[in-house]
Amino acid sequence: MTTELSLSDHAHALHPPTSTGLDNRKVAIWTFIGSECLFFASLISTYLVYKGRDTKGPTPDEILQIPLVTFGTALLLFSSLFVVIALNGAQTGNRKRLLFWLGMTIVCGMFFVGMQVYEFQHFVHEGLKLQTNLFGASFYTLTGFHGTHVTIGVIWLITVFITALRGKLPPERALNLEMAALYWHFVDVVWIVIFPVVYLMK
Amino acid sequence: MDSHAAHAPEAQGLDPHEKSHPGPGVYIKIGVVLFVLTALEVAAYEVAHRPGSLGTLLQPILVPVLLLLSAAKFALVAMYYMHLKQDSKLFSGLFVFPLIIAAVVIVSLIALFIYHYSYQRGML
Amino acid sequence: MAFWARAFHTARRVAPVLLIALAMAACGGTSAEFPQSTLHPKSDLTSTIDGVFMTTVWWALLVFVLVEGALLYVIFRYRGRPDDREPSQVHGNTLLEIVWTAIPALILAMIAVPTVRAIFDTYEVPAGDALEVEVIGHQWWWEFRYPQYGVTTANELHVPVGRTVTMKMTTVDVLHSFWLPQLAAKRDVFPNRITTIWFRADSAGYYSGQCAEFCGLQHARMAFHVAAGTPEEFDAFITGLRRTGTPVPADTTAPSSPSSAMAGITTTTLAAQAQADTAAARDSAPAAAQAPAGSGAELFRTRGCAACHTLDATSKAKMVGPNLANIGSRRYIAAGTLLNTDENLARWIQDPQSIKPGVIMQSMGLTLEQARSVAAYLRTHK
Amino acid sequence: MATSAVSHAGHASAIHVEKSGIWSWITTVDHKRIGILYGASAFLFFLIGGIEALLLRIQLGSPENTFLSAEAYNQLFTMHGTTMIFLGVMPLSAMFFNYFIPLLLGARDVAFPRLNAFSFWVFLFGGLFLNVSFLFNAAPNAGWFGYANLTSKQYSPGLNVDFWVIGLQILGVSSLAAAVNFFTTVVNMRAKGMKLMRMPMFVWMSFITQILLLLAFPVITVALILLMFDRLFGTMFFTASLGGDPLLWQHLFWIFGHPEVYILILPAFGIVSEILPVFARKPLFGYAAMVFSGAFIAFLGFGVWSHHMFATGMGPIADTVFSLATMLIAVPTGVKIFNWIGTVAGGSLQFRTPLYFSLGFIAMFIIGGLSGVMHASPPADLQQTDTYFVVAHFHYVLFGGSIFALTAGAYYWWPKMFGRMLSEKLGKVHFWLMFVGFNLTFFPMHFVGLHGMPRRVYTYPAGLGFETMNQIETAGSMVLAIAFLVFIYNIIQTARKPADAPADPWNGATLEWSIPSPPQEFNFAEEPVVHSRDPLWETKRERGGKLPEPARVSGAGIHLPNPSYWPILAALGVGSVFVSIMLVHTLGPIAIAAAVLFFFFCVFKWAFEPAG
Ligand code: HEA
Ligand code: HEA
Ligand code: HEC
Ligand code: CUA
Ligand SMILES: [Cu+2]
Repeated sequence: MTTELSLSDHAHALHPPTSTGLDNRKVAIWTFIGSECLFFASLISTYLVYKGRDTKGPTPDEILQIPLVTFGTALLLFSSLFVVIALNGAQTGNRKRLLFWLGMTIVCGMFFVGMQVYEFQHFVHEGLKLQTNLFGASFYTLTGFHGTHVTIGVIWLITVFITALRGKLPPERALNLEMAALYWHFVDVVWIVIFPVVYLMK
Repeated sequence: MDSHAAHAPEAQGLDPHEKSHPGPGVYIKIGVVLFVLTALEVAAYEVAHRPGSLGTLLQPILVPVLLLLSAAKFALVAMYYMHLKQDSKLFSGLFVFPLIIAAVVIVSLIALFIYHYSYQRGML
Repeated sequence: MAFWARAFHTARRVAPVLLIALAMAACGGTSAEFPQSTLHPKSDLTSTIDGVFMTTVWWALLVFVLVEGALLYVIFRYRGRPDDREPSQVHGNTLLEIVWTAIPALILAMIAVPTVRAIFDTYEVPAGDALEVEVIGHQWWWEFRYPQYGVTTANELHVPVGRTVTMKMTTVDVLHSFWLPQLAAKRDVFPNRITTIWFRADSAGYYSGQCAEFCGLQHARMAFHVAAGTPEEFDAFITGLRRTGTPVPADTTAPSSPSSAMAGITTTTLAAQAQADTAAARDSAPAAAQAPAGSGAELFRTRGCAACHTLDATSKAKMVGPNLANIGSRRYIAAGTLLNTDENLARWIQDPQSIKPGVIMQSMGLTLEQARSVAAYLRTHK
Repeated sequence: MATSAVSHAGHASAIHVEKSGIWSWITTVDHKRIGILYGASAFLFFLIGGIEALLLRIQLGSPENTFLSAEAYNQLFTMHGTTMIFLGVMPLSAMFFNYFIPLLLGARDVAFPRLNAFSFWVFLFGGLFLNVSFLFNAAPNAGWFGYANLTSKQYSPGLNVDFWVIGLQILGVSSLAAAVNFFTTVVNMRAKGMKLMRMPMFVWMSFITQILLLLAFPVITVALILLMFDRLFGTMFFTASLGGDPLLWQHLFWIFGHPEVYILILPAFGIVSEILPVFARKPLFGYAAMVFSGAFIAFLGFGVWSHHMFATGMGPIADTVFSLATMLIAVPTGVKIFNWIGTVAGGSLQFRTPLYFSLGFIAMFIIGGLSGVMHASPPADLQQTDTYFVVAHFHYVLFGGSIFALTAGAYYWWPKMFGRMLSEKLGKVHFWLMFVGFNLTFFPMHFVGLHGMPRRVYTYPAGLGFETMNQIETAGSMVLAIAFLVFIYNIIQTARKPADAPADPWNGATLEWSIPSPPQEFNFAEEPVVHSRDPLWETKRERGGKLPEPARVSGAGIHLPNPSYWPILAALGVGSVFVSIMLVHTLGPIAIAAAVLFFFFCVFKWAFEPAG
């Protein structure tokens, strides 16, 4: 119990008898996700409002390339699938399923971050920096903050992975993974929006 | 006041017990659909940017098509992977209400900027 | 307890009377007492606005009296003693709930209808031969250009009574807001955007206005004035300004393209242009070039004034400082900061920083004597 | 814990002794102590904001005054607005959330006690950080809504705006963490039988406030991030010459800003809705209507933001839409006012200090609301915006509204929090001074505004007719200062008296009055069960009169969370992350990395710490 991975102080109760019967932590993470919707909405609005208002290039047309990012998108989608399978493993006490798919999720997440780092470097090389024009500023800010979320998600998943590895993630505590998984899915759905809006509608 | 305040979960309009989540089979099926939808998105993009009759046909409706496809993906992930379909309605509310506000914000900001800008153009 | 309750009662009864008395006293002022008041409209636009405003005032007053009255009534009617029996435990009343949802909604409709009409009215520029003015905000003064006449002035705008004035407005630096309470209400100005407002003055007068958007250190001292006169007076004013320039070739006397000063505004800021144009202006500088040494004219030319100011109202240059072509006749200097007396003008020229700290114009190291002669020279530019 | 009902006898570590000493406050996770910490620091910040206001008023007392320089004035009014809103009213509301949401719900604590402590410390550091700027003579000076592009590096080269950008982001972290916590608390920590529609109105309004916080704060966070990038990393989000648009700042700010004003007023509505029934001895009139009107106000609050931007000339259609939406808010607000009047009507009013302030609140808020409706008419607002008429409006709703209600709440709940009754006599002196001073200060602003005085001017010339009214306003603000001195005197006097307040001094209706004053650390020795909206009245009625004074019990076996110093360290981590970003050009990116690592370290220690 002392190594419960959560910000909760009610960790001792496995099924805390709350008013709704729902776990506090699950309510909290959903609340937080709801709040994050507005965060990304504001960033996406900024990107869209400024679209096409640059005073100089490079423009999205000249810079954005579809193949690499499609690969990244697929990675993120698959990782979403993997983590939900891992969660199933955690909930059903299937340790092997849990560890393997959680590991795969983390790998996908890392690859996505790697893809983004590579992509950013490539764009900078092509002459698009944060300071180059409005497109650069709003593109890097939007995708960069998404990338930051992915990174935090990866770190979170790794800590859960370590707990699981040490055998401290029995089915009763599957919520510890579920919270991270929900966050991870959210980061994925944000990308589901960003990908067409930024890359395919350029 | 009640002395034996044993605290059972109460219904209060919400599901006291979450229905059990589907298994990997369902997840994989959804995963396949997601993959296909993504492929469709990219395909739509490619076609619309190629010369040819299909391309010219698709060009004007590319944006709505992409939005639809991505909305479908979004809904699938939220409903199945995030278990909104089975879990308490409270969670759906916690997600959908902010989403509505977020959508309203995005749409009205874009509309306001276009309107403001074109309005000023008109005055020139 | 009883004392306080009684005090409470009396105060409650007297307070609204006092408030209303104060209200009447304050509203009853004249435009001489309150020269910048919004309550004394002097144009068709501000009259429209005043009409809507007064509608809201009367309805608000009605609501105020009724609701505060009801509140006071229940407070006095239902004051209790500690040993009172428990009052009957009413939980609500659906009919009442509906009534007090519906009545405010109706009142709001009474406000909303004239409001919406006025919104569209105020945006609709009346047709006809309008005087065009370009307004450019600077930290912390106002530039006014008359594209139809090819002249520029600052801080004091002259308009003819009875003719529609349409204004296109922008800024070279931060946001400002053009506020001319009696004639034109208020419109913000933005870099790289053009906002508009229009009005038709219905009586002659000297009106005061002020920047209403916080724009930095000296936002408080960014006033301006509008002199509305007869069409003849206006023509004389324009003619006077046109004479300040070097002789103008005949063909440019025709009204020039309306958007001259605004041209290209969406791609480059005026601030950037100002740098480039200053140099050009310096070449076409004042006729004071041959002025005797030590005179005001000579000092003006040699002490760097001309880098930021021009004395030529027809100059198209975008200068850092106000156009001084008619500085001799303006009532105020430095955006309403000082009355334009000889002494004040000299003081300003000698040390503007002590008068309006942070102002872009630096103290140019003139002695008071020198400043006086520059002032005297400027005084001749009417 | 709050949810475990039956005591586990023999749980050695769980016998509660009152803890004291600074360390116990630093590591506390008790929602009541955190509430007091919030209250004390917010009141201090409020006094600072008030002193700033007094300085402003002295400067404006006469035309062409030179008491303050332009620069000092601009810093002071910016800090006054920022302080009052973010460090005064919001955390004062948070004090009541902290202390009373769990008590009103019948819970032993909030959902996440350590997160709660974290929120407080982040708030405190953010507030201190903002005020430290005075020491560098670099206090924020671009107004509380910091319109771009004045805030760009080009026009505000100093650190002033950096302090503001960073300070507000720190405070945002605090607000969001707290909002998640209280939202969860209300959803999940209600006593048995407390259905949603049985929750006390204060809990309801606070609950809606949390939703507003959750949805509004991310938007200003993004706006601040954009501005921060512009200032620190050379982007051009608000640089017009490079295509950026200062108007975007205004939209983002007010998408946050308008909901923010309801964040400031809804808790006040809740407090008054608790007090009126108790002192009218009669239940709240139209409970359901009160709940729905509150929710409707909040919902509409997201669709009216551009009424702060009528002067930008958005075009007739946009003006019309925002104008009508704004006016619509008067309807649910009116419903609230009328239901309060309906609560009083037919009652047996007990004229105690909390009632005075509550009635004063209603009377004054109506005035502020009505001037709000006048702003909602865009043509009329073209004359009013950025004048003292607006200043009058928002002080009537903020001071006449929020501050009056929060003061009412302070008098009402003081005995519960400190076990001592504030003096009624001084309370009433306080009320009348505040009532008179408030109206003297802010009522003339309506006229001086309509007569043409713009806001945010450090001085004004003689001859425009502003002199007399400004003098009255300045005199009024001195009366207000005396009113607060009386309040402070009252607090000090009360603190000297023995702690002998009864558990239920006002014949209260809600659960907090069923436990000793001040409550013991575990709040409820036994978890309450609720059968109606006014549970305590119901119990008293059943038992035929007053309840016996509840005994203090040992609380043996009641499970409470352990104190922890990780929240304050994590808060320090948050602060250092932001400060290192602000100083990135001096300290370099390594500092940011170090700060982030430190923060993560604290979070891990926290996450793996035994919760108790
Ligand atoms: C507690 C905070 C608070 C509250 C509750 C409100 C409430 C309202 N506000 Fe206010 N407002 C502010 C705080 C608040 N405001 C602040 C801080 C600013 C300035 C920011 C800045 O620029 O610095 C501002 C500015 C502001 C503006 C912009 C002014 C400008 O800059 O030009 C407008 C414009 O529409 C406005 C409108 C309203 C309206 C319609 C309401 C309504 O919600 C009021 C509803 C209430 C009533 C109407 C009274 C009770 C109702 C009845 C008795 C029923 C019957 C009534 C009728 C039929 C009319 N407010
Ligand atoms: C809740 C919010 C709130 C509150 C309570 C107040 C309270 C007061 N405000 Fe407020 N004010 C704002 C929010 C608030 N204000 C905002 C948002 C702005 C806009 C800022 C901007 O434009 O950016 C503003 C702007 C503003 C202006 C306009 C400035 C300008 O535009 O140039 C003025 C001018 O008179 C003013 C005055 C006052 C006064 C006199 C009080 C008084 O009520 C204060 C009463 C308090 C006291 C008098 C303190 C008592 C202190 C003591 C007794 C000392 C004790 C000392 C020790 C123990 C050490 N305020
Ligand atoms: C760096 C540019 C600069 C220089 C050099 C400069 N000025 Fe100015 N001047 C300004 C600006 C900017 C203002 C407007 C100040 C304000 O009101 O905020 C101004 C205002 C004035 C005014 C008042 C104008 C009005 O419309 O009210 C006068 C008169 C004046 N300057 C005279 C001079 C003289 C004489 C000199 C030389 C000794 C001089 N200036 C040098 C920039 C300059
Ligand atoms: Cu220009 Cu204020
Ligand atoms: Cu608002």
